[in-house]
Amino acid sequence: MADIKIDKDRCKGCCLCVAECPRGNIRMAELLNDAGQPYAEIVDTDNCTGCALCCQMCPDLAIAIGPKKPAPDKAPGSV
Amino acid sequence: MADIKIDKDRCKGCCLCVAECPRGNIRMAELLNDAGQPYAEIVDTDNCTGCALCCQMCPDLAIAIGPKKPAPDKAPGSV
Amino acid sequence: MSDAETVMSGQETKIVIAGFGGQGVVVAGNIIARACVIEGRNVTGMISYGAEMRGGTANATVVISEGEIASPVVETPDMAIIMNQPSLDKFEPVIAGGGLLILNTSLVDRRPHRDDLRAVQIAASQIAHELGNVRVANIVALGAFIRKTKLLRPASVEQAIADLFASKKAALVELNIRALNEGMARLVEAS
Amino acid sequence: MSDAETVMSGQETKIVIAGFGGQGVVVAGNIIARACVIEGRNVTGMISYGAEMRGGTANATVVISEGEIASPVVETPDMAIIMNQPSLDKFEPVIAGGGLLILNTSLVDRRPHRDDLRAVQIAASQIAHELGNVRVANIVALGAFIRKTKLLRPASVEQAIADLFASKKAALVELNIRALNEGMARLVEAS
Amino acid sequence: MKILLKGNEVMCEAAIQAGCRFFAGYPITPQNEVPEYMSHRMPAVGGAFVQAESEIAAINMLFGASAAGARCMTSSSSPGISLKQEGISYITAAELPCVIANMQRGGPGLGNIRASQADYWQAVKGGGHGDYRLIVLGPSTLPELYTLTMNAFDYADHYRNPVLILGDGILGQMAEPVELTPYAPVVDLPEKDFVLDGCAGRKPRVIKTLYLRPALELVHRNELLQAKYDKISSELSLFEEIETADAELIVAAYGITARIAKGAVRTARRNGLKVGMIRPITLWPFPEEPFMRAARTAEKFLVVEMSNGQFIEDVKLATACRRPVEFLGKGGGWYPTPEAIFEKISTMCEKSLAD
Amino acid sequence: MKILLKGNEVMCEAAIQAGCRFFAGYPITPQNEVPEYMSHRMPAVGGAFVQAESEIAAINMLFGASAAGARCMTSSSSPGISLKQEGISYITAAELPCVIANMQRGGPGLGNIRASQADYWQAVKGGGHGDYRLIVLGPSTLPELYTLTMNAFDYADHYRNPVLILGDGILGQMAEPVELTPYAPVVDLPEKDFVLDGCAGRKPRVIKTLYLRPALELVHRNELLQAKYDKISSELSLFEEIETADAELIVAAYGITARIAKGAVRTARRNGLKVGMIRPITLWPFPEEPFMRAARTAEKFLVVEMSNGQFIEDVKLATACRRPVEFLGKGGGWYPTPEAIFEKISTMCEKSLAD
Amino acid sequence: MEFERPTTLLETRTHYCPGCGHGIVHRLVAEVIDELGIRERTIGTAPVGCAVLLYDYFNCDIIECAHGRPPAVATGLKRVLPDRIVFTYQGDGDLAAIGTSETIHTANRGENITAIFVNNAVYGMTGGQMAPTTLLGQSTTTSPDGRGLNHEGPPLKVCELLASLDGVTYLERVAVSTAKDTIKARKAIRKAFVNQIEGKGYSLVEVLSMCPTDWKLSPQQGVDFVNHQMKKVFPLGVYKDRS
Amino acid sequence: MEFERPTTLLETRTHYCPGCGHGIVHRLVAEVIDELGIRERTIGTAPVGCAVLLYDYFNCDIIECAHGRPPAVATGLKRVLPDRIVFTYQGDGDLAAIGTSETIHTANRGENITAIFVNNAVYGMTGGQMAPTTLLGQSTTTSPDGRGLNHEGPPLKVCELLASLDGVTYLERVAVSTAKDTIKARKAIRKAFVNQIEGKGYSLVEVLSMCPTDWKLSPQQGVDFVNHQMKKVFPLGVYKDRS
Ligand SMILES: Cc1ncc(C[n+]2csc(CCOP(=O)(O)OP(=O)(O)O)c2C)c(N)n1
Ligand SMILES: Cc1ncc(C[n+]2csc(CCOP(=O)(O)OP(=O)(O)O)c2C)c(N)n1
Ligand code: SF4
Ligand code: SF4
Ligand code: SF4
Ligand code: SF4
Ligand code: SF4
Ligand code: SF4
Ligand SMILES: [Mg+2]
Ligand SMILES: [Mg+2]
Repeated sequence: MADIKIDKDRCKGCCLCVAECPRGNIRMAELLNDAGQPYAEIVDTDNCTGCALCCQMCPDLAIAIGPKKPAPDKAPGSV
Repeated sequence: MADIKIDKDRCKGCCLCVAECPRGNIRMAELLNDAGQPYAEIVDTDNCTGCALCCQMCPDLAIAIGPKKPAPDKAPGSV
Repeated sequence: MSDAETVMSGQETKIVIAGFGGQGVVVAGNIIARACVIEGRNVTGMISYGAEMRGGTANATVVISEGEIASPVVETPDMAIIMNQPSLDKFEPVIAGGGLLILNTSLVDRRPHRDDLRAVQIAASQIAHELGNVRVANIVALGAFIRKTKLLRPASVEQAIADLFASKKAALVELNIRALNEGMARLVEAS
Repeated sequence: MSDAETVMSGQETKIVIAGFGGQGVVVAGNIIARACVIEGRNVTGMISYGAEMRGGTANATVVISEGEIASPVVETPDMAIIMNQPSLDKFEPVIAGGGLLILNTSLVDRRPHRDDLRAVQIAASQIAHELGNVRVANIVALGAFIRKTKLLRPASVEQAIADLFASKKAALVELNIRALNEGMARLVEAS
Repeated sequence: MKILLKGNEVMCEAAIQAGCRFFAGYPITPQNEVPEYMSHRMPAVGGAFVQAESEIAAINMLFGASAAGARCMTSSSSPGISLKQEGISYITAAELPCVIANMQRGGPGLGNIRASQADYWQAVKGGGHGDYRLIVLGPSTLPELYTLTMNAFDYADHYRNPVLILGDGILGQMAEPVELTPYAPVVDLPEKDFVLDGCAGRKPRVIKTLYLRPALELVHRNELLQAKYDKISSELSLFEEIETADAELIVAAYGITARIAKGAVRTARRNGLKVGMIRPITLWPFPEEPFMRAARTAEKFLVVEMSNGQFIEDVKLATACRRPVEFLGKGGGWYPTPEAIFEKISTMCEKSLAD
Repeated sequence: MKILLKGNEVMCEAAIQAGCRFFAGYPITPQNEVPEYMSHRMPAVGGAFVQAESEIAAINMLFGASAAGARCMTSSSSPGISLKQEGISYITAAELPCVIANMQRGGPGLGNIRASQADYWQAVKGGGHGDYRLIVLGPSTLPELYTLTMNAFDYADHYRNPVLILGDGILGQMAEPVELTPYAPVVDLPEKDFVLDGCAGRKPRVIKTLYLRPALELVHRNELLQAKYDKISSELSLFEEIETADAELIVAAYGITARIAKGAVRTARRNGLKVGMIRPITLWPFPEEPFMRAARTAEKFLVVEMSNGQFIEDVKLATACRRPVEFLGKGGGWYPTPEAIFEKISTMCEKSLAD
Repeated sequence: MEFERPTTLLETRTHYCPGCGHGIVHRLVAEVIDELGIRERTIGTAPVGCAVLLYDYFNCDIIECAHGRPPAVATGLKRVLPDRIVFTYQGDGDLAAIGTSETIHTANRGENITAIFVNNAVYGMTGGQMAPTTLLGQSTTTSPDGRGLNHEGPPLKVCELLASLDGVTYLERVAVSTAKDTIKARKAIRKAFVNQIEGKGYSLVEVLSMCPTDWKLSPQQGVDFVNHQMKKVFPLGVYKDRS
Repeated sequence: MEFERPTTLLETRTHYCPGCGHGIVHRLVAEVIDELGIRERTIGTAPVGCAVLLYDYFNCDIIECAHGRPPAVATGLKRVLPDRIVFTYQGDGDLAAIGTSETIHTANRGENITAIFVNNAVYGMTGGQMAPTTLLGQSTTTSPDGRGLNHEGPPLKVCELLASLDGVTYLERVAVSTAKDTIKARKAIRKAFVNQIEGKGYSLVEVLSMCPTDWKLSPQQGVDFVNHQMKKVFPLGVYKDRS
């Protein structure tokens, strides 16, 4: 699970992220955004690996992934 | 022997023909031509093979070789 | 002021059609101008490609006149076909007093602020969607426009549509004519 | 008319130096002009690169004046240093009446046709050849010129030569000054 | 039958009707419809269309195409026309006929893509080097654009001189019904005895602009060119006059601006103001005669142009500065409305009354 | 100490003295000494010399060099200057200071390599597109060329505007003794707050000439430019007047032609003819004041220029066409002699007496 | 993995069409500038083309150049300020048509600059005319029947062309039509900037990019066009590396 | 062997300097035109450069073009008159500096013309400035200390550059600095014309040629310079042949 967000007003609805997500985790919303364009949305945040392939493809930098929360089960300094 | 002629008024005295003649058969005349330039002259027409290398090199088309006179010792049709 | 009066009030009638790029505003303007030619009237048309490049709104303007047309450039339209909200925001302030708005209520979510304008509503995108192709919303709005203004004969407009799509499929002509008729039928006078 | 008169007759003295490309006419013009600067006189110099490109004749012109110089372009020279036959053919017709010719008899094989011109002869190329470098023929002729005209002080000319060749070998300066002196010594008044 | 076309298309169609069979151009807004239209129409009529790699290549392709005897054309807008200036000077020096269109946009620099008339000086005085003249036409409506474009090819051939169509973004982009009348030459067309098509059966020909020998050969060449320009000046002077006879105020404008100004002049007359208008159609040669005439009778002039003041100088010169000339204009994509012009006219007329 | 240099070299040395540290150019006669001189002097003073692949590249290199804050220069002659017209329009639109020299040669086309003044219109009216102005200087002697070249950099920086030195083949090729006085600025030099050198410690800067939004932004931009041009016009007007006070005939000429004409005017005075002369040094802004003044007192004007008549239009406008203006001039490499000008003056004075 | 907007890119929404490749290329360039910490000493040149508004998006000094002339402008900038980082950003019309000469000579002089060349096989800004890089058979508004070998010639291959120049340091062709390509493209762009920082001379990265609007395709079809058509004609890879 | 003046060459004495290569190249082109019998349907374009007076020497139709633009002019001519033979004759400044763009695009469009490119590593006509093809270390009036890799870049190799263009038919580099070279050069020029006659597209022959004057060398030293210096940097040979 990753801290992924799509900025709907930045999205221009090109769908390139949709095709790129290996987990089929992005779809187009039913509505239009304020600019009158369709926009993408994450289907399920929990299903997102944070691979950022969608971000790599988005021409409008509409997708951001926040910093990984330190995995609680790993003690600092381990490995 | 070839029917070679250097047009002294066309010659600009560059000497390129002199260097090119395999028989050393061209030299620069002592005088200047009407344009005030030194010019090349054939040392010995009889010594010229008509190879035309000098002509190939002359930037001013100052050297002409006339048509070969049919060699009198060869009967027409032979080889 | 009656509709007919509007037409006659100035020598020239100035129309703008505005919307997103892709909403066919240029095609709508083209059809109006062609219908004028068919009716033998003086007309000029123009695409205002001014400030916008990619993205943003597009608009086409048409000037119709019984006399010589001075400027093909429209600064204060008498009538506007407004296909989306940003276009309403942009054009409402410049419409001539007493001017007419045809509003595509599918994408325009407010009524005009000015009270010296008249407005007609048509759910153009919605109706187009019902007709099977959202891209004919422009023609639906156009239907409402000619029904309201009586500026052009429906037959001329149909002819213009037929001419314009002549090189394309016949089905397209038919679809557009259906859209035109729907528009004429389903306009709603704004209160 | 005496030589001094010639100089004073007009406000400006116009000189041309003409010959084949490679005969150093530009250098000669340059030396005259530099000598003028040394003497604090007004001077302009110019290379007429006009019609000729490659090949053909070259010429340099110098205008000397005690007052302001109007045109640096010389159309009717008062004096000419003629380094070869074609230059005589070219310039003889345009020299001002009473003008002076310095003729390099090594390469000029006729006397002037006009009888209103004065001429001085110097076998410049020949003398230069004797001096060991045919390229200083220009300086030899220049020597004859300054001797005849008294337009410039020999010391200024020597200084100009020294300045011009400053960056080159000292031997070159020396050779040129020898050429200058030879020219001054060996001019022949034409009959 | 009238058909509805954009100005850029009207111009293309006129060119093709007039027998233009070579077009080279490079895209630039607001004239992109020109190469686009030519790219399909030109091959269809057996001509050649070349999308050049630059405006410079395009004008030099015309140099060749015209030398080869073809009626030929290029088109661009302001920055692109600036790039053609060297080529234009050459082509004029070589006396090669061709037609060049400038659909002016806002400048200077990249500017914008609105309409403008700020390349007037470049067109009529010469943006290139040396003393040369283009015949410059300033169409005001699309029907006129259609006719003048056809005529342009005739003038070019008749005088062996490039003709520049000085349009603007509005003229190129607007649509208007136009009757596509068939082409008929308006001047006689001399045989093209300069054409380079191989010297079979004749002496080789040379087209050149270098004149080195004798030294004054180029001066002589210039004299010949000037004599031609004098001839053109004396023969070619197109203009429209509207109610100038009794006018106290004369509006001077050309191109699309004149069209707009005409509306204002009509309104002024309807309002009882004694206003007339002179609209030069040939911008070079500048039609001096109607201006000189008007300078005798009218009190003042108003120049309207879409620039910060270029055309106005020719109006002043043509009227020998005899009458005051006021100005309404701005550069950078500004255009006047009939209302604004009418307002200016009214103010000027009121002032006159007050005087 | 005076030293003897060719005009082209004088100009270069002045540029270097004035702190020019970037030069880009492409060879063309009669200004080849300029890139040649710069190719060794520029590196010697720590500047950059680039032999550009074309005149277009050269002017655009200046666009960059000026943006980077350097005093910079390019030079060419007529055909090459035509090629720079787009760049000149851009650089003026962007208000980037730089100095451009045109050592004019005979045109149009390839023409010849004699001297000419037939690029006057191109220089002062604008050979590029849009409403813009270059400050144009017309030096007449080499000492003046030296001074004006140094000043040119100052005007350019002061007004953030390109300055064009309008010379000609004679001026470039002739040699004359010149005193290489040290550089001292003649106007104050504002800090260059437009320079692009990376945005460390400040906001990023943009240099651009495109103005799209709002629609009239470019019109506004033009207004600002025009205001600047008005300011320059009101502040900068250089000219030389010779015995105009009581003159019946005024000779108007600039550059090398004025130098030659001066000789004729002196001779005329010696011959008792009441002749004066006005020599504009700034060709834009055109010094109107002395002309207006002279138009009140003198009877007629004589314009001498090495072209078929370009500068003459500005003289007519500056005198409001009040007095007859006669013309002595030709294009294509013709130049006048003092004698020819004197003859023309005499004829005109005789005619006056006859009148 | 974290994915944030680079600071070199302003917040402004771009004017590009949906699915346009310019947005991706902008991000990559901005990320590299961020990563190398050179924003405050970088000067970019904006082309005339759809990317003309570069300065509305990039948070560094930018100069907008005449069409085709960015290499000359960059030369002027860099010669005056050799320790600043100068990059050009150009379309195929800008770089390979009107600016051919400037590109070749700037490259061959080995000017120490970085060129980002966005090849979308069409003139985007002016509405879809044929570009030098338009594919054979591709129809555009000025090649309505598809570009033909006979009259228009084959597409111009810029990397291949420049590869023969001895003055050039680094040439690579990349794409932004898949996420993987995009990641590779970033590496190439990084290298092109690092070369400049290290004074190694002229580097150019050609980026195959989408112009769905002028191709008259949907964004997805645009991506397919790059992947299936363009890459065949313009093979990806390093064309020169003397760094 | 017979050696006569070709009829395509007029009797006029040329204005070229002693030992200048242009005279030889003129002869070769004229001989080929004679041999192919195409004089009466040939149109030549004169460049701006020392060969500007081509029309004073060639006995066929000639058009003098603006500096660098002969390829564009030739394109115009050939498109209008496809059955005529059109050739350009250009120097290195003309073809490889100011005319770079025209050369590349005309070549890549595959215009069916013949280009004769006289590379003498210097601007002859204007008095010896650096050309794109000037050798490293060669001093000229604008590279007084010799062309340097750092500021001027290496010499531009035109055949190598054009070889990458798919539109080009035939490229060969020859010389006229020995009689043998001259004979080979003639063959190459012949082929370049035959290609055009057969409608095969763009052919260019680069001829290494002497400019003793601007090299400040004697004619003999000029020949040596080509043979020992230029040929090393510009290897002779066929660079492309799709004919
Ligand atoms: C001198 C000049 N010629 C033409 C134009 C018009 N123009 C603007 S952008 C452009 C081409 C854009 O194509 P490209 O460089 O490929 O960039 P893209 O928009 O595709 O990214 C052209 C021809 C111009 N502005 N200036
Ligand atoms: C636009 C323009 N720029 C520059 C020139 C000046 N010019 C004339 S010939 C020439 C270069 C000649 O060199 P090249 O092409 O190599 O021919 P060459 O004389 O060496 O045979 C130049 C720069 C010009 N005439 N026009
Ligand atoms: S980060 Fe990866 S998994 Fe998550 S939405 Fe994007 S592409 Fe899909
Ligand atoms: S790629 Fe970006 S712009 Fe396109 S749909 Fe996805 S989020 Fe929206
Ligand atoms: S033809 Fe041959 S042998 Fe005769 S002179 Fe010439 S080079 Fe020498
Ligand atoms: S090569 Fe020709 S020009 Fe040169 S010296 Fe020999 S004959 Fe004379
Ligand atoms: S036209 Fe093409 S290149 Fe331009 S913004 Fe749209 S998709 Fe991008
Ligand atoms: S300068 Fe050079 S190229 Fe020109 S004619 Fe002389 S030798 Fe030949
Ligand atoms: Mg593109
Ligand atoms: Mg050369």
